[in-house]
Amino acid sequence: MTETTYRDAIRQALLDAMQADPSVILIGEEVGVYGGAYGVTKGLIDLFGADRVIDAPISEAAIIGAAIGAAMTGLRPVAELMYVDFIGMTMDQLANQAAKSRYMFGGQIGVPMVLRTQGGTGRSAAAQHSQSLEAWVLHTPGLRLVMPATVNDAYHLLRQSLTQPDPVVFIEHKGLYTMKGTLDVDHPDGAWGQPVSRRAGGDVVIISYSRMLHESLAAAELLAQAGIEAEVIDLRCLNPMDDAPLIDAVKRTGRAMVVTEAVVTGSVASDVAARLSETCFDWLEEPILRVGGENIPIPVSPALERGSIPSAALIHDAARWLVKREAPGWAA
Amino acid sequence: MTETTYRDAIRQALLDAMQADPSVILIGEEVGVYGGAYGVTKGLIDLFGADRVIDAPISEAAIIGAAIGAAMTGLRPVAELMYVDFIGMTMDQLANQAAKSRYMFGGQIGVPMVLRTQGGTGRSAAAQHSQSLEAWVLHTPGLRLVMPATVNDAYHLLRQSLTQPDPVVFIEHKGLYTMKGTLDVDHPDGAWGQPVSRRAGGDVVIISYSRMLHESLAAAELLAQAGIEAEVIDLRCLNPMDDAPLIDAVKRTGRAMVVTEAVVTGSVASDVAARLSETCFDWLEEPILRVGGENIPIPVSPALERGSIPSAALIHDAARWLVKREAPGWAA
Amino acid sequence: MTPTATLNTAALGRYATMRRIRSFEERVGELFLKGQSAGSMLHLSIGEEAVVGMTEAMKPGDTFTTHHRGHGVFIGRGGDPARMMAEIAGKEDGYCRGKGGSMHIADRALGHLGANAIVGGGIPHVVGAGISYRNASSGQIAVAFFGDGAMSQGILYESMNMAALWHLPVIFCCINNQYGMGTRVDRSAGHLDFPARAEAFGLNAARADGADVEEVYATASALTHAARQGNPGYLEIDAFRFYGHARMDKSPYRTPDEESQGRARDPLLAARVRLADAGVASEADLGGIDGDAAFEMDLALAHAIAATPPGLSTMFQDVYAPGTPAPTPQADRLTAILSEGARA
Amino acid sequence: MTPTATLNTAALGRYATMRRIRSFEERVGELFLKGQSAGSMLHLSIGEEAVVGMTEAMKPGDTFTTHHRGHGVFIGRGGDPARMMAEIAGKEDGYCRGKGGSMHIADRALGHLGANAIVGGGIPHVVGAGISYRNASSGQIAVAFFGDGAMSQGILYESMNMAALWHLPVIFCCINNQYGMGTRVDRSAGHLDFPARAEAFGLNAARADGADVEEVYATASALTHAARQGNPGYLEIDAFRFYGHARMDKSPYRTPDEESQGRARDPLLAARVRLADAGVASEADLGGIDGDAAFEMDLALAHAIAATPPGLSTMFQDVYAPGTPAPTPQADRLTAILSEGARA
Ligand SMILES: Cc1ncc(C[n+]2csc(CCOP(=O)(O)OP(=O)(O)O)c2C)c(N)n1
Ligand SMILES: Cc1ncc(C[n+]2csc(CCOP(=O)(O)OP(=O)(O)O)c2C)c(N)n1
Ligand SMILES: [Mg+2]
Ligand SMILES: [Mg+2]
Repeated sequence: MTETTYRDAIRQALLDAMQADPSVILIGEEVGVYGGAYGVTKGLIDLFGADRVIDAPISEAAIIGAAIGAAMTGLRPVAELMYVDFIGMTMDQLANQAAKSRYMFGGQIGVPMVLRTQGGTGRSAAAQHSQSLEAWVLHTPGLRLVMPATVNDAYHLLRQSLTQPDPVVFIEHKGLYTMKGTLDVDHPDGAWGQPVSRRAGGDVVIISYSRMLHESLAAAELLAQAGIEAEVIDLRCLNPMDDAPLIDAVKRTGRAMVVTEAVVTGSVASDVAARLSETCFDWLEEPILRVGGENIPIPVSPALERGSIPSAALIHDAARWLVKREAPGWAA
Repeated sequence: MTETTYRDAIRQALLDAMQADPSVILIGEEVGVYGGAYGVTKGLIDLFGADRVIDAPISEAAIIGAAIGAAMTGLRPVAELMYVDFIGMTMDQLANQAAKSRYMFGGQIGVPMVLRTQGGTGRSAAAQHSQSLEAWVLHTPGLRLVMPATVNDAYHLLRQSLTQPDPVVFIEHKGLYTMKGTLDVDHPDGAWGQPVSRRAGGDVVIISYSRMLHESLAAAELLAQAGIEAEVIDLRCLNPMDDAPLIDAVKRTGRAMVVTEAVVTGSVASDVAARLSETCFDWLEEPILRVGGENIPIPVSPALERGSIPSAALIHDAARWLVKREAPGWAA
Repeated sequence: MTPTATLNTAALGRYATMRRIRSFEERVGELFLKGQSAGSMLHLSIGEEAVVGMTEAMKPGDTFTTHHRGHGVFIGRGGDPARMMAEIAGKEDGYCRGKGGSMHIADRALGHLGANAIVGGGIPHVVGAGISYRNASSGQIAVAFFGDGAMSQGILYESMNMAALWHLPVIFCCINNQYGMGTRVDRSAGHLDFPARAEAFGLNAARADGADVEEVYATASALTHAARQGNPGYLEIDAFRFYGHARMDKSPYRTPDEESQGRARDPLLAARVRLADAGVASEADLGGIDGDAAFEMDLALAHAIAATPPGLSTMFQDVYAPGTPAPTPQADRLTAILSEGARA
Repeated sequence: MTPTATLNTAALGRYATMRRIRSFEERVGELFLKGQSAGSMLHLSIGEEAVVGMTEAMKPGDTFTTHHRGHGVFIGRGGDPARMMAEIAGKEDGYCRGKGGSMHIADRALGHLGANAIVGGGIPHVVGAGISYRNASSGQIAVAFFGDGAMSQGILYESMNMAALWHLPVIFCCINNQYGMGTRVDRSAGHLDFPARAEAFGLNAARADGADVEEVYATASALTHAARQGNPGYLEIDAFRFYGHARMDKSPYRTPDEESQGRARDPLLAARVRLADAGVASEADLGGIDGDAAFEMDLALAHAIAATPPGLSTMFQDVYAPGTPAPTPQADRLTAILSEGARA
């Protein structure tokens, strides 16, 4: 049990994995000498050398393609995409190659690689450096999608990703790197592939992931002050998604909302809300609500950026409305 | 009023638009001399010359990028992507550049281009030539998404797309090119941006688009034989989506399903089902059902390919179950 | 033009392999005409058989990726025509269980990391394989086979730069058949000296006559030798696409003259004549080789037609590795929503 | 080294523009230190001011795109420092209403088609602009400005090939400041002769000394002249990034020696000395120019700090053109679901 940060937990996971498994290599822009744009890989090149910590040219498509080829031939590459916003240049390699190779080739050739990247708002980095694009990955069979929200998950989910026989897209949140928390290398927060309940409560279920988990937990505290007990569930592993625990929770409370930082249209929240609306229909007291990012690109102005994504206050207001039918002040 | 095919209606729209507006140009692989991989642009290079019908090298990313630059400087390019499966190479230009330029630049610079492409199954073209990837576009603010299902829409929606100040992704279906139908150049099937009801019925609403509209209509006929009247709605313009008519219809019937050919997880169907479950909750008799493609890459075997997407029979069975609570034979 | 002196029984073997490739491709055409192929996206490599000069310069353990026109390359690396043809027919005992088809044949055992239907899609994979071999000092090389059309895909240059920068044991092999679908290479490239592009990225670059398999072999041997020392290379095989792009294409964009001149550059004919002239093989020997190839490929065709298609449930296999639950079939999902047992 | 004979008042003007660029960038640094910038992704072009040699070779009506380090280029093309600084501060009267920031400044009126935060992202746009100008025989050219890091982006080569193939009035201008973040160019390129790459794709290619704005101007003038005739070109400006990649970066990966040697290659200092030696301007003249620049940029900084931020509702504007309904704010969407009036 050690107190550490989300950033250092990820670094520790990489370090431990590289020590435990010589086939693990890192490849990406600035992962070596620079130590990573967000400092996640600092010092690893000194420990493992330039053959295992590979500073790549600014060639996102070929970086992912090279990781695929390395994975096909016995290595376990961790390819780093500096920002998830750059995934657009790699979607062919990711969705047509990494995701489909095992299937197209009849099971002969697997691609055991991890694509590490980070997304989300919080740095006034504007429209091309602040997105949340996990929905594109969710829609791609053959890919696994993992998004850690806690320090312990940052470590364990990455270690577990590095044991998978199939490609894992591991998306960190730039706003969580400095978050402190407890790392227990012997005890993961939950089983691989499963959501975890982060807070108990019988009045409403708030389902979220990544940084929005923390806004949801903050909202739950506000709700508690109003006498409303919210269960808060962290999805963690989004594709494939084990929705059984979600279904149980929603059937218990009859009220639920799904919170994402991404543009809400076509988001993970839409998909989860649709499934739960199908499977829990007879148990629902209220519609399953989606709370997400506005349907806009991210503006650079700090105030506008903040205003474009859900806050604890908004989540609280919506949940309270759902449970108590009390309209918030902003309701038109 | 002329009888023609979906393919020729699109060709006619391009021809008429190029005649009416000298700023319209075509750029893409094999659009000129070859006449298009599916023959859509046959003969246009002879009519308009190689400066307006531009055969491009196999450089998808730069083709879209060039179209963006042309659109920024006074032309109205129609960029053709031979298969929507290749969009992965262009998602940066499409989602980070075309979609966001107007916004990032404070409204100064628009990108009035149309990306024409085609998708879907039906030709045993395997996993990299048979996909339905519209969900990626739906999730991208700044892009318009149009998917015609009828001959008349193929013409009118393309003509209307070529009057838009913003980028339009226009996705045809390879399985519809030879479909015959009536083209009325004076009367569109409906208003730009709005869904159209293709069949009236009070028992259940089937919402679909592109080729699945026809499977849905066929299913509606089967249902009619069983005394079930289904309304069938064609989305046509998916982003931005005007969901008011959908909401009205669902409130009327209390039963609805959304049908897509795409992988159902993270699909357009998930998003539409989520919105309608939110807005129509108090009116719903049954859960809003998603019927879509299996969560797999598309296999080359014709039998497996067919089996991986919804059929009229499946849509019928699901709708009947929804309305009459009669479980079909395949129900486990 | 290779001096006949250097011709030997290995050259005879290369002729035999080229003949097997052509016979195979001819049977693929028949499979289609019989309506037995999975789809019509079948790209024949007839006219490009001199690629055998490259495949023979490779060693056991070397790996490769190919483009959509990769049947010949794989036969050159030892692919089993029967399993290939079965895959093209979409059958269960094809190389990919009938899921991949002509454009996605692969064979991990023989080092075939996969044919690709995305132009340029398989090219960066050899960079990663090169990293594996470099780090393991295994002496293996990885070869990317692609067409002239891929010269317009940016990922090729990203990959070339990485190979040169990291001194990887990699070869980029461009089979230039002068066309990408209906576009002749001079309508897709602003400057036709492709080896100059590769040199500018730091590779050893060479072009060889696709009508002369021995020249291809000699050039490829030098490049592969250097690649094993960490000096990556680019080889362009200057060939001609004898027939249409795919089965439906009649090449209306080419003149009869151009076609007859192109087909006159036939690597089989050239090799045959020269082997005979050099006295390496008699007409009878060569006829025997041709007959054996025809017989072998007739069997492959018959096998593919007789083979059984995959069962519907295989659709859900191989999305993820064994151990990961297969995707839930839609029928089961709907049942879990609507069956009486699932309702309150 | 430009012969002092050719120096003239135009050269003095170029010095003045370079000085204004440096003064502007220094104020951007202040804006950040004052906590008044929108974020910390601020990339200063100090050391790269000789790009003015390229911007001055362009004409009114010519258009361009830039990378994330594009302040200097835009000032070279007439950008208004006050509106630029306001944009960097995320204010409503900035060039992009406070939505774009430092990495997304654009000005349609001055031909700035947009700065881009995607390395290489703006490069293909000049190909399309080139098609517009070619088809209209307008005599305009379009110039893509980018850094050495973009030499690793495949889309650059796809764009070069198109420009050469279609004879477009386009220039690709690489500002080689020797680094992409912490990676010196010799660690990102397998072969450092970048002009050779451009030549292999059929472009006129040249490299100019980034410490000599007059050499850059002369080289750029020749290339732009050819480009207007439909012969596209590549110009590399050999410069040095004086400071860190962005405001947070202290460049620990560079030695003090390397930095001092690099900073010694100062285009302003060189121009200043030579203008004085050539008698084109006195110390007093030059001092006046420096003072005017400092004064102008102080005002720009003050303006940006005083300017008002955009109102929250502007967030929903400019997603689509006026006429298309703005996206529904989430608050309204939730209200439409939950308000009593919306319930049965
Ligand atoms: C990325 C991508 N773009 C376009 C296509 C469509 N397409 C298939 S083959 C082909 C021509 C390829 O030419 P070349 O690379 O020379 O290979 P060849 O067919 O001549 O063997 C094209 C454009 C594709 N499959 N993938
Ligand atoms: C596609 C993409 N990859 C990576 C980055 C992160 N990044 C921003 S600037 C930069 C270095 C760019 O170097 P160069 O092109 O030489 O421009 P310079 O910063 O030196 O002016 C990198 C890697 C990015 N913004 N876009
Ligand atoms: Mg070819
Ligand atoms: Mg640089």
